[in-house]
Amino acid sequence: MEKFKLHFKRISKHPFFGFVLFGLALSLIPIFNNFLPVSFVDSAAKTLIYFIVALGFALLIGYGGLASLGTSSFIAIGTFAIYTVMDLLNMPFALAILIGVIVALMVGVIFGFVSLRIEGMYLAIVTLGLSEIMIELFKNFDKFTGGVSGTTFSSFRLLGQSLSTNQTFFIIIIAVVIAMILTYNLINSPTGRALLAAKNSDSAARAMGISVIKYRLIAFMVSTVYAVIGGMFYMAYIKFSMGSTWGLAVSLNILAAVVVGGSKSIWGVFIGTFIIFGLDLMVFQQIPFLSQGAFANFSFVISGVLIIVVVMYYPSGLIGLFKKMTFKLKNKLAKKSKGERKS
Amino acid sequence: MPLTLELKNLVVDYGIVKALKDVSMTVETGSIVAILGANGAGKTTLIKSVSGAVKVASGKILLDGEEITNSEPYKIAEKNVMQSPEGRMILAGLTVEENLLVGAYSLKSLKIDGQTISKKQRTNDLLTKVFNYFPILKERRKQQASTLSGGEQQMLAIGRALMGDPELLLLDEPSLGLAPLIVKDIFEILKQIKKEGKTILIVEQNAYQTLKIADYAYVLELGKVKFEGKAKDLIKDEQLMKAYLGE
Amino acid sequence: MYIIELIINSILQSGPLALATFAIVLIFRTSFTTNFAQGMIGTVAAFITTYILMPSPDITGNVPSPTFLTYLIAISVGIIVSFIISMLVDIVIFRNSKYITPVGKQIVTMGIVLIITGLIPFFFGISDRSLPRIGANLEGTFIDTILLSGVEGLRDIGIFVKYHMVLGFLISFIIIGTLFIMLKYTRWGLGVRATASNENVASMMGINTRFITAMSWAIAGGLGALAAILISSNKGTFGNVTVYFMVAIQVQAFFAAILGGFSTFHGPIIGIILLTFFKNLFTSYLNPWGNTVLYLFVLLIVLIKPLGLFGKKIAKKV
Amino acid sequence: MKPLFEKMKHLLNQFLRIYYTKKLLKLNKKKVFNENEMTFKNHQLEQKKERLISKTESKELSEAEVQTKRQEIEIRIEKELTEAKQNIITKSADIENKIIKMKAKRDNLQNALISKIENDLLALKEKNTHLEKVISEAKKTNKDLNQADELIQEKEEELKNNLRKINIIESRKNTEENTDIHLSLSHLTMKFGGLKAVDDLSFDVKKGEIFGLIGPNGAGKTTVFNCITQFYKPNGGDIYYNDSNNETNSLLDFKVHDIINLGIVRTFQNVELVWELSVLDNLLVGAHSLYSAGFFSQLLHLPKIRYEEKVLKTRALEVLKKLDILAYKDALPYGLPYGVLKKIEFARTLMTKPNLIILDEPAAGLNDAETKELAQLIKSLRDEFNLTIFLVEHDMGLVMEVCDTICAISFGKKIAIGSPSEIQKHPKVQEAYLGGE
Repeated sequence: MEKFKLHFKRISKHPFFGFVLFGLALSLIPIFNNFLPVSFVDSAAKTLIYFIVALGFALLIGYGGLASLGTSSFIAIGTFAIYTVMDLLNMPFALAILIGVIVALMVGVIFGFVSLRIEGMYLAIVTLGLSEIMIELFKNFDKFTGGVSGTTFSSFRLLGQSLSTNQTFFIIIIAVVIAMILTYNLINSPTGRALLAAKNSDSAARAMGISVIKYRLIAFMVSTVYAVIGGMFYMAYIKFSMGSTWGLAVSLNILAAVVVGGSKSIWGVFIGTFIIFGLDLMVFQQIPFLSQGAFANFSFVISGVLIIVVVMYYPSGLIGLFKKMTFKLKNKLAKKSKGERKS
Repeated sequence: MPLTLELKNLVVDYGIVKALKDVSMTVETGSIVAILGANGAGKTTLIKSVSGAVKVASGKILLDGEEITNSEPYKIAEKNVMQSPEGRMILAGLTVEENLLVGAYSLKSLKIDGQTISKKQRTNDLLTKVFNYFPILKERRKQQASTLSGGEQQMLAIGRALMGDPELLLLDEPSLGLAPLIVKDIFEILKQIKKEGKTILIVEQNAYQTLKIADYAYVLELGKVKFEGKAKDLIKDEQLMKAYLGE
Repeated sequence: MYIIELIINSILQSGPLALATFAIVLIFRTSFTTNFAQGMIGTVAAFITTYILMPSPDITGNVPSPTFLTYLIAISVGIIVSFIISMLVDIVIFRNSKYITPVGKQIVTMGIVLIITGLIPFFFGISDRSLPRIGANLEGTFIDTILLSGVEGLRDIGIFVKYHMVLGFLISFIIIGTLFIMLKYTRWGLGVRATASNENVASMMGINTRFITAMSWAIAGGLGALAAILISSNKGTFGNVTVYFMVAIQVQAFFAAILGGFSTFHGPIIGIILLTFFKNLFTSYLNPWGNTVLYLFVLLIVLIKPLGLFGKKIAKKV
Repeated sequence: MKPLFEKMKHLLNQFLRIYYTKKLLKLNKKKVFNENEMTFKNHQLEQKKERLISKTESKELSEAEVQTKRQEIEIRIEKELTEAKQNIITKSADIENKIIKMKAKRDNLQNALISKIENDLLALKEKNTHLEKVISEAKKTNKDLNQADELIQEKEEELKNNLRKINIIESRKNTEENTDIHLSLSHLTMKFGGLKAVDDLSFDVKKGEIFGLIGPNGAGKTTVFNCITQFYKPNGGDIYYNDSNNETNSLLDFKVHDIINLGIVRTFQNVELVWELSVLDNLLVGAHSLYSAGFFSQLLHLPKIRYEEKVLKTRALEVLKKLDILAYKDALPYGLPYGVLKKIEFARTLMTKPNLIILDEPAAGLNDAETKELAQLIKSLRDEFNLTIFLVEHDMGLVMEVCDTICAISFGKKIAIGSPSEIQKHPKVQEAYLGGE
């Protein structure tokens, strides 16, 4: 027993322990949902999908110091890639991932390489152009995208089995945990350090043998791959995608999620995604007054204001603020207990 | 009206380094005061704090008794304090003449004996004056400033400061990167400017030549005043020599 | 003949776009950031203009022509509001955040895009709105006679241009011309160029760089507003003012700035003329790949000339 | 058509040669990593031994039993150590083999280049004799004519340029022949617009010496520095460098981020650390070029990257210990004393076991005591790690104390080179600094 306890203590210290625990907690949602009047599973699934996308974006902005506005296009590429491969060609999911990733990497390299070669700031401009092109192309290639009216996805199959909504939800949770672990690995690897070094001082990084453009491109590529995979799960779960919905607003909301939560912390990104997407989907969209008419985009205003406030006053995001507060609280408590002991 | 400058217990912090630690000095009206010292002593920081380009952590800067500590740089320039910054800092996209006109940006029309001299008139007069001091600039007036050689850029920087018709002229290493002959010319011009009753605060590495035209000098070391005294006395000082060339 | 017509029409079309491009470069040079909210702030102006002209949207699609004076008032109000919003971005946000990086500023402007996107339906309703064509009520005036004779003269030699396009171009041309003259010959212009070259030195020389920067934002906001109004009224169709209608325009303006090079003021203006010409050329032959080819083409040029066609390299010391 | 073809071929050769050289440098880096691996293995097994011994001691055994157990453990560790050593030696031999193969490939191209250079040299020399003749003839025949003067001037200018080219080529040969030269600048020129920051500057840095570059502000020191580290591409001249295998490379062939692979590392004037990373991680950034694990290895945290991290962490701790700043290893650098920050930057340069360290104003911002400590540190590190040190400095006290050779420049031109005492007495140096008569 003693040995088991020791063993458990060691495991619980492992960084991945938190991620797995988080995944287990999430998988309770469909069970609890049975007791609730409204279903939160769909909202949770959407939030988690955006969380995957946001994790990739966090590497780009938090570690690379770069902003991109093409995120939504890459999500869209993911949705249409899975539709084309699984529905039209009747091929397995693995192939969809492969093809989606290859397409994203090709598009990403062309646009990323040129803009990053000039200056980091150009990436946002060039990816904005990319998203404009993409919306037009999605409209015109109606065979793969359903054109203006969008396309529906018949069913998500894994290993030849058609999965139910709840089963897909569990797959998404597994994907989220994997994405968290991979992101953790990457930000604690030489790649993560090289990105931070380049963000901090371009010249110092180069003097240390870091090819700045190579690592920035890697960060951009990773963010595109995460977006494409997020898009695939979106299609697998939501089963509908329309080219024109993947515009600027989605990219900006992803950016908001990452910036607001804290772009350098995995948990920060989750907090941000929850605030920007989760609250909106689970709370605001459920209230008719806020989900229709003039207030339909009410949540955008909140996201926008949060971005500005965080950039102005809390550069490390809300997670930084929480950390500061708990730190202060601990200090206060420590002082208090000290004081008590003295008296 | 010429200006007196007073610094009281100035401290400037650069985040990780303290550039100035409790520096006090006085610059009398109509004098040339030199600030000497090795690199990293805080000379440039001192001059930048006077012109408002660097924020002061504590202490006071008084101009004729009026406090100007941490004022906006343009407000200090409007008080007839002009600077020729270190490293020339010419405005690269502009022509030589435009660079000079930027110096005259805060000029205002002037009333002398009931006669108003318009801003335009003053600018033109000053332009002629600067071109008299530095004829080469007149030759190159239409040229892009970035195509000038190092010496010419330095002349442009000084000329630009003079275009503001300063009462207090702040010069940061005017001899930097200049051939000895040109340095001599520049110091001659400084003497002339002093004759007009203007005050000059000059930061220099070129110790002997500076002390020859200066009235008073301060030697800084690591953000503190190490010696001060009349230039005439300092020029004979052996310790000064050591400070520059090592043991 | 066709190619001449295409060139002339492209130049006419690029007039209002040049306003948006100029605004982007102005902000880039004085604040060293790219303003993504430019188009959105312009959109606000277009909405305000439609609101003043037609408090309730005309469902039949018959757009009533307002009088010249109401049109002028409506446009002015729109421009002034954008002018103020844009200035406030600089004064309220950027001036109060101490350690903000260029990318941080970019992100802030993206946040503003979100806020405006959310607020437009709240203020102006959820349906798209329409702006009537400018110049529809100039009949009989002096300008009208000149314009008409010009347009007809061109028609006689087989080149078809549209009346309102010529008017839009003339307005843009006059404004950009004035701005270039101001940049070159006025005190304000000298201040802007000095600030763009080196903000620290400019402020040491007595230039109130904060004022210059705030004014640049304000002017950029006004220019963006005018661009939005001219572009939407040029379309002339029902529902030409939508929340996102300026996004595509802004993309064009950005790519024009990259093509021409951010380091000069004239480069991007030439850039937008070239871009508009090739856009018209490509979209008529290469649909739906027109825009894709166009932007890839720009990227290819930038790959060879990273500073743009007219960009100058300014060597700086590390 | 043929010259064009020749030119293309030359360009291709040039490209391949640089490509192979870079590969070679990468292999060299692996060698450095192997050395680190050795220390790591020693360290690891030492720890293991201690752990095992303490385990046996905790069991209640008799003295004799402990002794025998201890011996057993020692034998076991010894065995493991020899195994590890053998392993590393095979790995090194493997690398050595690869190096030899790569070298053979590269040397073919190198020879082509050298023969081309020789040809160029001959052509230039021929041209010069011709020019000299033309000039002397022109001088003889058209003494009074203005036109001739112009011609003569023009030709003399050409002659000078050619001579410079010849000098540059010859200094390459010189560097190749004299392997005790570490770094050789030849007619280096760098212009910014109309400003000549470095003007036809040449000097040699010998292996193992501490070389100081001094000069008044604006003399072009930092520009020289940036030309060596390839932050600037010079407008004229060349920079040659003999690497640890005594092969001569022109630094102009490399990009900024390749320079560290040649064994050259620099520091920065204003301490450029990654403020968001701990001191230990900052050192690992310095060791970036020693990692060979690929992207997927990092993404999946495979054994390869784990092993490399362990090895390089051991190296980092070793370096930190040597510089006496081990206590700060987990701290974030922001807010640490300035002297410590400078040391961290120093430690970072040592991570890759460089041959040449370039220090940009190491004493700037330090007080007297710290400067003195720094002088000691520079000397001791040079001796311990067998380094060549090139420093740009304003603090003359430091320069005079530590440097073996000093080069003084002014307006981008060399005014004097020699030992500290020679430099101190040199009238031109005094003039440049003090602006005497």
